[in-house]
Amino acid sequence: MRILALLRGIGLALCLALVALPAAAQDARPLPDEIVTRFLADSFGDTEAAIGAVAASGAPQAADMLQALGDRRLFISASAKGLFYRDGAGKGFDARTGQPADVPADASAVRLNNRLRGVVQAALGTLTLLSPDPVQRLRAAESVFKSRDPAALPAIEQALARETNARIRNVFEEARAAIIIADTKAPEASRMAAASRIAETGDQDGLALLRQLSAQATGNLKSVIESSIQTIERRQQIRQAGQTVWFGISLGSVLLLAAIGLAITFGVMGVINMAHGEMVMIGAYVTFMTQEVFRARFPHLLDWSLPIAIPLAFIITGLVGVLIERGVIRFLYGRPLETLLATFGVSLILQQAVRSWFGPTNREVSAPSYMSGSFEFIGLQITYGRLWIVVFTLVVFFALLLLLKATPLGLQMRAVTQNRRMAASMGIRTRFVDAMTFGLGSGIAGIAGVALSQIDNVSPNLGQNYIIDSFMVVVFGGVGNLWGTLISAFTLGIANKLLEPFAGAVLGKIIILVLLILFIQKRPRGLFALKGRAVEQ
Amino acid sequence: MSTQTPGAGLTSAILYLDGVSVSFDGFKAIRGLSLTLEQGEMRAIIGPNGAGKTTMMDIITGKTRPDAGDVLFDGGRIDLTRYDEAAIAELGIGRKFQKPTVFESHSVADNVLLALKGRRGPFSALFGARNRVKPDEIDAILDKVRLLKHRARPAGDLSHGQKQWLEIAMLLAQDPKLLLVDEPVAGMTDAETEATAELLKEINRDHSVIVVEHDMHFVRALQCKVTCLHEGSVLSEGTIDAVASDKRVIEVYLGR
Amino acid sequence: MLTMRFLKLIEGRGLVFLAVLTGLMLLVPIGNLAFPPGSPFHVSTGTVVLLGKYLTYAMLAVALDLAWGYCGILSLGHGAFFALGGYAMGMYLMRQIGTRGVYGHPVLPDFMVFLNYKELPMTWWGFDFFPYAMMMVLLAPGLLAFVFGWLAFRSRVTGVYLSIITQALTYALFLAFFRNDMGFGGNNGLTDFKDILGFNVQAQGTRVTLFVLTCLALMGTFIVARVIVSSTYGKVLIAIRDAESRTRFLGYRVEHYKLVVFVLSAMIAGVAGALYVPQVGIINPSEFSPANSIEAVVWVAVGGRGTLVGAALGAFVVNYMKTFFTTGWLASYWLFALGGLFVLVTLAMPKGILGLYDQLRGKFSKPATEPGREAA
Amino acid sequence: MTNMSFTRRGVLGAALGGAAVMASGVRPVFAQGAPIKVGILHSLSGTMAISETTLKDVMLMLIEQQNAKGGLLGRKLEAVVVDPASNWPLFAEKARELISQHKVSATFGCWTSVSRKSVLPVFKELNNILFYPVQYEGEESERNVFYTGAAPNQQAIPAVDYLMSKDGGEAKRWVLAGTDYVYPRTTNKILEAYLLAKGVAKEDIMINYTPFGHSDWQTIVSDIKKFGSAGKKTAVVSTINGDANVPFYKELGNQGIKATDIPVVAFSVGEEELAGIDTKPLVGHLAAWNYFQSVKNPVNEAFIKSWKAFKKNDKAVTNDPMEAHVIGFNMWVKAVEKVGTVDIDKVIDTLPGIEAPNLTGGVSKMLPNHHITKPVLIGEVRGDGQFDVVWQTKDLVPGDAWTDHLEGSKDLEADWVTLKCGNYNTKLKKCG
Repeated sequence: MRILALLRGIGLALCLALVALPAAAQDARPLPDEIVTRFLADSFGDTEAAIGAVAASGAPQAADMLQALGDRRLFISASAKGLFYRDGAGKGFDARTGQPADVPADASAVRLNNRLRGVVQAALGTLTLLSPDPVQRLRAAESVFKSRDPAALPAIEQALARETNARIRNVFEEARAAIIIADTKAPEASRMAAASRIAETGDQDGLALLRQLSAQATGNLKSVIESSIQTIERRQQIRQAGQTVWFGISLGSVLLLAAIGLAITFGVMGVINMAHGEMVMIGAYVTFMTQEVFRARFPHLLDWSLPIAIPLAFIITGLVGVLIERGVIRFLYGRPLETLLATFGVSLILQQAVRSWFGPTNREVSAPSYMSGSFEFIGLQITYGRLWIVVFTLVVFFALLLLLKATPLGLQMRAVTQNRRMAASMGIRTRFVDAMTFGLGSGIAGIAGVALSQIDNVSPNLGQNYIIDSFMVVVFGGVGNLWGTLISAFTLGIANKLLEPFAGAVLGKIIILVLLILFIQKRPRGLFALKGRAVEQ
Repeated sequence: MSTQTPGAGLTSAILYLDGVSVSFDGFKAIRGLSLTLEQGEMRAIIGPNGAGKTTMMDIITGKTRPDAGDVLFDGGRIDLTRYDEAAIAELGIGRKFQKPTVFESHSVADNVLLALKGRRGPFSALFGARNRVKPDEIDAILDKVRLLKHRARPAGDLSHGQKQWLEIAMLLAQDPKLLLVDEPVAGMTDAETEATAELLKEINRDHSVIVVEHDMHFVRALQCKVTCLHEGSVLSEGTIDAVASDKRVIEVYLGR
Repeated sequence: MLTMRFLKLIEGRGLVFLAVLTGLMLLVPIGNLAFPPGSPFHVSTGTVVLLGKYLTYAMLAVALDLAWGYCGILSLGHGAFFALGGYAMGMYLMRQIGTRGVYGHPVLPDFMVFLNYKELPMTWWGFDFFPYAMMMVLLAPGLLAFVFGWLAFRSRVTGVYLSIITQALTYALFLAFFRNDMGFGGNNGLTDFKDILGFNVQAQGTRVTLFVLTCLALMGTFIVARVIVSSTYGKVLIAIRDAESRTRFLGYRVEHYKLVVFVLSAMIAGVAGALYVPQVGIINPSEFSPANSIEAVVWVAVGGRGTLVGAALGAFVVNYMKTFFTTGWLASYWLFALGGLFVLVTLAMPKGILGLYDQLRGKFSKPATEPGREAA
Repeated sequence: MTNMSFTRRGVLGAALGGAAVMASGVRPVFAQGAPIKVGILHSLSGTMAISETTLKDVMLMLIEQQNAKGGLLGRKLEAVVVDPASNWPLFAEKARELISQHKVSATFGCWTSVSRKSVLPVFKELNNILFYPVQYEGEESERNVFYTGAAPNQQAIPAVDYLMSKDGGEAKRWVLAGTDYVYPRTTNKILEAYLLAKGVAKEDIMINYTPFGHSDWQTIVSDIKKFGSAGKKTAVVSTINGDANVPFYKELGNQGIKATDIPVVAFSVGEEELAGIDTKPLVGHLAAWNYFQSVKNPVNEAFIKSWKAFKKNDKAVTNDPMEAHVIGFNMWVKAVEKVGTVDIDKVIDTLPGIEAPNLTGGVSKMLPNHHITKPVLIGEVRGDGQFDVVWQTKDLVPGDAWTDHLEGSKDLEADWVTLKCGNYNTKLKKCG
């Protein structure tokens, strides 16, 4: 409740500010000292009060300050008895005056806890509703929606009047509705209207708000709220179904990504490549190293580290693959079960090598801006990271398909795997093709590592988590059949996700495995098996 | 005869194929093949590669299920399409493969031992009579195929021709009603070929035999009825001379 | 006469093996009990336990060799049968704790008490009764192997596919046993055993007895395996391994032959597991982990597949390496050593240690009758 | 060979330790007498290496520093390192080897409960000392084991109290998410009982278990989101273990669950784990420990300094289990010095009551139940992978072996001084 009180203060201050907007701009009177002293006290209680005061001060730098505070960019300096902040670019300012200044050496960031973060956001919300930056306006609107402070109503109205961006408008309207419906003093009619407005576009948050209110509400209002709750819930259910499918698809794409490489080394060449997981792992470490370089050399280009890591990972793991093929596997063709043992040995060696080189602990691979966060698509929560992975996987898949079908190398690969002797007699350098094929498979595994570094540990154990699943995908899809791999990956992914809500994560997986075993009984050669005399012997 | 509805008694043939067809992924390997083999008859099957010779063997021995047609055995009493390899072997059809497949790591004698007629169940193999067969039984058979002196050698060490013979020996040990022999003389010297022909004729005294072979001299030496297959069905049938002089045969197979 | 046939059946190498085992069986207990610590002849209890553990692994290896080396069934799930046998024994041992658990609950094992189970799950009934437990040691793995094998062999799942679904099998069990809701103690598994048939498992005497029993079990396993592989049945197994469809055309029901050997092998693995648990004092789901099963396969490969003696030898060698390499400065290299060994064996000596030995010997004597040759 | 490598390191490390003697690089002179061996039983390979390797290193550092100070009882300390390779039976085997073969005077090791359970019989049989440095589910007190990590009442319950407080955001609705093994199971049982006792409705508690190394969190995270939108302030208590955390937090970040909406408090996520994650999206999420690297006091700063020097890595982080080893080691040293021998029984009997400074400025004490007193700290994740301490207990909390919140254990108590019993039943007035 204290929050509301102070927000009301802000609201008034803001209205004044708006009236005298041009005036306020030049006016640069320093913040009252007691604000600074309160911050210097560095106790959550004082900080809270101070935040309120800053917001209410109507000083032009208030918004920047609070923004800075939220991002741990607001500093107190005991020596200078002063308050400073940096802007996004790292430029220092004296918070009291808002003039540029150097941040003293002993300055330490003002500590927050979650409750204070809430307060800051609420305050910022009302302050930045009119910000020129649409992203900020959106965030502002959302935080107003959360705080539902009646005093912010005029600001919202005004903002709405100017707003052109439909998406933001919508949020503004929701926020407005939220304020009205939450305001017990507002006329019932308008509150009911607000309720149905929320029902129109509301999502989880809207639901939360309505549920909360339906408790206190009475009479018609209550019934309207109840019905709006149902409308939203119905919508949510449909979305839930869609959501599950999406999760399935994205899980499927991860499985596929992990399995494609194996579909080459195992599916096409018949090498039971137990070191496949480690190829993925190496790919992830390549990503890590690339990012390290970028962090050190050109941090401003960090977002580019992933795109650049992709070819690197492909080349490096590809080379490792070629080495393994030349050094071990080429001696074992026609003895698949031996390749299993040898590659298992290789996988142990690679794991331990990475462990002693990079250390056993996880390595940080940060998400580039375009892969973090999420967006709403026809009501589905879709995270950019996952979306990119799905897209990326499909690109890799079809690129590979093209390579196998359309390029001479691909042609030779298929020739060699189908009839080695014939191919050789036609002058194909089979040994070279073998090496290339295995290298290709490994390289693709490496690429998978780049993507998986975004959602999983980058640790020496990374590969272990995927190897078995990958084999299941390939076998289920039918060895030597890329399309089969694609379909089986998505089938397993979606099936897994459909089971998870009922059976739970573990049991779900177990059920899938058992079904898989039974399926192999029905079709010993997977979904898409070749028929005829050729494959029977 | 292709219009007859088959069944017990309608045919006295040991083997009776009628209107048999099978296709792999769209490719028709056998189309409407009909063939009859009388009790105690020997038949040579010739034909170019891909004529469906081996596929026909696969169908008879239950390795491949036909899409259509009847495959009857032993005077039409048994519908072979309803049994699997093991069962068909027990019914009395023995097969020698194109590429000789013997149990390389077993001794020659053991190869024959495994083929010997008798109960095939795992438990009879563990405790039963199989463990006490009289060696002379085996030796007799090995003697027939001139492998007696090699009885202790691992089959893997035998020459190509000897392997062929070992396979025939295994057929003899099985003592089936019908023998399917796929290219028995491939990679044999002329002398060996002659001997094989004699051996087969001897076998034919108390077994029905189908021989698939390219070597026309050998076929001639067998002095039996010949069937020429082409694209999965019978192109021509009759004495070796009749078939050899058949124009269609000449153009698709023997060549000019 | 009979002895003659026996000797012939075991053949030279087997006799050496049995002799060595007998030696161990006699000397180790004496060294441990008769000689005081400090005496040069003393065998520490630690060593007894360690050897006992190796022997159970050797048993698992022999079982696996029976299926893989002689019938070509490469099971990547034998760890599962081993673990099932182990759990059966572990459950018996848990029930023996009785009221001596930390909570002093008369019936429930500790982990059930703090996951507040109200009464004993049905799966646990009867395990306080030793014969029943022993029966389960055989039945649990046996039945699983039977059902699985019956499905797989009937539908002719072979080679790689079979290996992979056996792996799926053990992986599924691995996940399942981790779940605490399964009522098998979840990740912590079964541990803190008190006594077996009234003897304290910690007691020196008990340990030695268990060791001797393990020796006997391994010998028994070996002899049975020899009898099997040198019977006609064994010959058929090898025939199946070398040319499966040819064997079919001879009229053998390959699936039955495979099923019998698979189930038998699974049961032996179960017994090995049952002997393993009281000696190491814990059984936990990690025994189901696919890596463990693969490792067991590697033991066989190292020793020489298709030579029962070799399998046992391999189990010994690899596990001794493990013990040796995981101490002191070597610790950070042992995975390199293990991995390197796998690669080396598959590349340099595809027939394992014994195979290598034979090749050297083979130059002089004719190898036809040697089992090493049979395994080719 | 072993000794070789370590004494060589010894010189170096001790020098870094900054002891006066070493500054000149002169070896300290040890009185006659064989070195005292200390066992280190942590996985250096396999899945647990991720957490345990650093504990091995910290032990090596402590031993070097002790040697630099002239060793113990004038004898040199010698570390015996073994690698149980995350393989539980191997833990038992290695423990046996350490005790009966290397004759160690004490062993520092284990991380997972199962590894501890697997070595327990060995330590009892051969009567030796194990220092166990990791927070665990409690429900155990053995004569041969000293638990320097947190018992549930030293981590879980204070954390929940904090989230219920005003500063914690007055959470009313709870998600208890954990990896499916004993520690989370027990902890969540305790918490559930505790929450219900605090008047939280049953339908306001959601419990969820996932397998080890669970990597696909989409469904669960979105379920949490849904559960959190029932109009009541919701908090997540995470007992998710090691590897699974990274994907979990990455998913939280991606699905935009902000600490201000649904705070997550974790019991198994420390500086080590955060090192593997980009923490910017996670700012404000919480962890409950008895130590954070960011704690400001001279003792801690000195420790961090020497640790970074020892690892020759300026980014090296410290964490709670490391502190536990520091405390445990110092307690052991004090106890040995007090009785003037490494005789196992004497040391075991002396340890209770021994005090040693912890790194958060207090002095921890070994209790008769073989657990120690510790402060409880709540830290908030910072953008740089460190924690801000936002709350901490006034004074040290004594570790409680047998929680009062579970049926089976509420009547039990452990006391190795007077009762000489690890599970004394106060109702039946008898041991076990």
